[in-house]
Amino acid sequence: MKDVRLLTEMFIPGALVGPFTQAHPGLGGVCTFVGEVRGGEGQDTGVEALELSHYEPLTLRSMEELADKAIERFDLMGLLIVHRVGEMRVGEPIVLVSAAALHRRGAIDAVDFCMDHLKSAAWFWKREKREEGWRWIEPHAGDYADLARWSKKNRQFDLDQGSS
Amino acid sequence: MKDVRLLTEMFIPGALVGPFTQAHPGLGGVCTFVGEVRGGEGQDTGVEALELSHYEPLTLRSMEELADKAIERFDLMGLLIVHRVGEMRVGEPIVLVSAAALHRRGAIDAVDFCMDHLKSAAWFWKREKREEGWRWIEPHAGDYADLARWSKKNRQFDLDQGSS
Amino acid sequence: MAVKIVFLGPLRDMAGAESQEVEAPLDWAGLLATVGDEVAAQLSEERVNIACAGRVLADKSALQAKDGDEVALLPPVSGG
Amino acid sequence: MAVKIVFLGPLRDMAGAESQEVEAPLDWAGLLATVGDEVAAQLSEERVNIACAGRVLADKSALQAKDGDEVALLPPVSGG
Repeated sequence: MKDVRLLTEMFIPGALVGPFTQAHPGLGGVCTFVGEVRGGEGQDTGVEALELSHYEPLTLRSMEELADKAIERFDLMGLLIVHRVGEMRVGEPIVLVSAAALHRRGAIDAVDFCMDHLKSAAWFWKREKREEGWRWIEPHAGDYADLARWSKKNRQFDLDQGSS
Repeated sequence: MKDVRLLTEMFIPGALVGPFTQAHPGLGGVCTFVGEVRGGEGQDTGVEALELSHYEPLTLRSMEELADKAIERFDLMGLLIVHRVGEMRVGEPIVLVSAAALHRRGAIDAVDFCMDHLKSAAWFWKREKREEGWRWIEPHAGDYADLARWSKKNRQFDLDQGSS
Repeated sequence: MAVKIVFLGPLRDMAGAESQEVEAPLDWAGLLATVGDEVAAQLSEERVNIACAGRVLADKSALQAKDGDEVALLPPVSGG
Repeated sequence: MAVKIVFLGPLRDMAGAESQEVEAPLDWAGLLATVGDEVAAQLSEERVNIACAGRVLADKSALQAKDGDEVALLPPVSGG
């Protein structure tokens, strides 16, 4: 089961992962990653809020294509990808990837693969609000290196270039 | 926060992961793997039940040591390891590993590391009940290969050998 | 109708607008001449992509937007 | 008190018992002589470990169990 969602409102990871797991009887394992807005209590990052913008004609379609690739490559029983857009506060979930498979390696690797692609090869732009105002965030060099692990050709981007 | 548990009764992963996540404000990401007893509906594996036995004087201590290693190696904010023992039915969770970190790579790698070690280097013995009776399961060659990824020396086992 | 140029991410701040409507047709030279020097300089960088009518162009300089097309200027992404 | 030998996993079926009490002290040769041929053959394999008093032995043949010690025979594991 492929389930890909772009959400404009806050979501509760457990409320999505529970039903996703239940929907795949017979599975061997489920791996889930939840990314949250870093900062706040105990973390002096100074981030007050985060805004994710996207380009609607491309975003959901590219996430669907990413999900299809991951399902095939890692032999998954199911894959859930949820991504927030809009303004978020510290501690709110931004992204959730959950993969169900017969074997743990496929589930774990699929989550790793999807996260690397969502980080630096999906159509999202992130900016942070600090005391001094909003600031755009670019992917780190480490994110590109993470992405390159999945590509034989080591291309910086692995986006679907469409038919053009 | 390190939280390592051996449970003799069925557990609900979401009921553990929710509070674990809440306990680490400021985190960047949480990665969770849940392994379940494979088989049943839609899977013609013929497995009716699974029994995990362990050796109490070693098991919990080796899990604690594994958790300590993972927390240090992957710079974690928190790690939750839960393992069932006793008899389980198809679809019940056997193992849960949840890692909280500032960055996704640490969280995902820590889960991968802990699962590989729990699979083939922790003091558990697994047997399956099929129509023809109980049968002991040994780790697959693939499990040893997975484990070897984490060791420079490529030793088959990475157990703490104690002071002897 | 015309061609709508959409500025994404940091290019939006640079352009001072979310979008801009121009006369069709619009090609690469026309785009560079339209968007202002600062955005044009960004567009020349390899890591900035262009989509036309919902498709990312493999070769930006081959842009040929016609009446009703949306041209999106896509700077380096940062999701997750 | 004596030495308690505990059979884990498949060795339990092989031994036909969960545990066995023997006179202290117990060394490697004594252990092999006590547990029966089938289990003894398993113990000689490298991937079968022995713990004494809660410690896994780096060298099984160095076993020196004294009064009150528990000796656990640990076949290859399969968790998760």
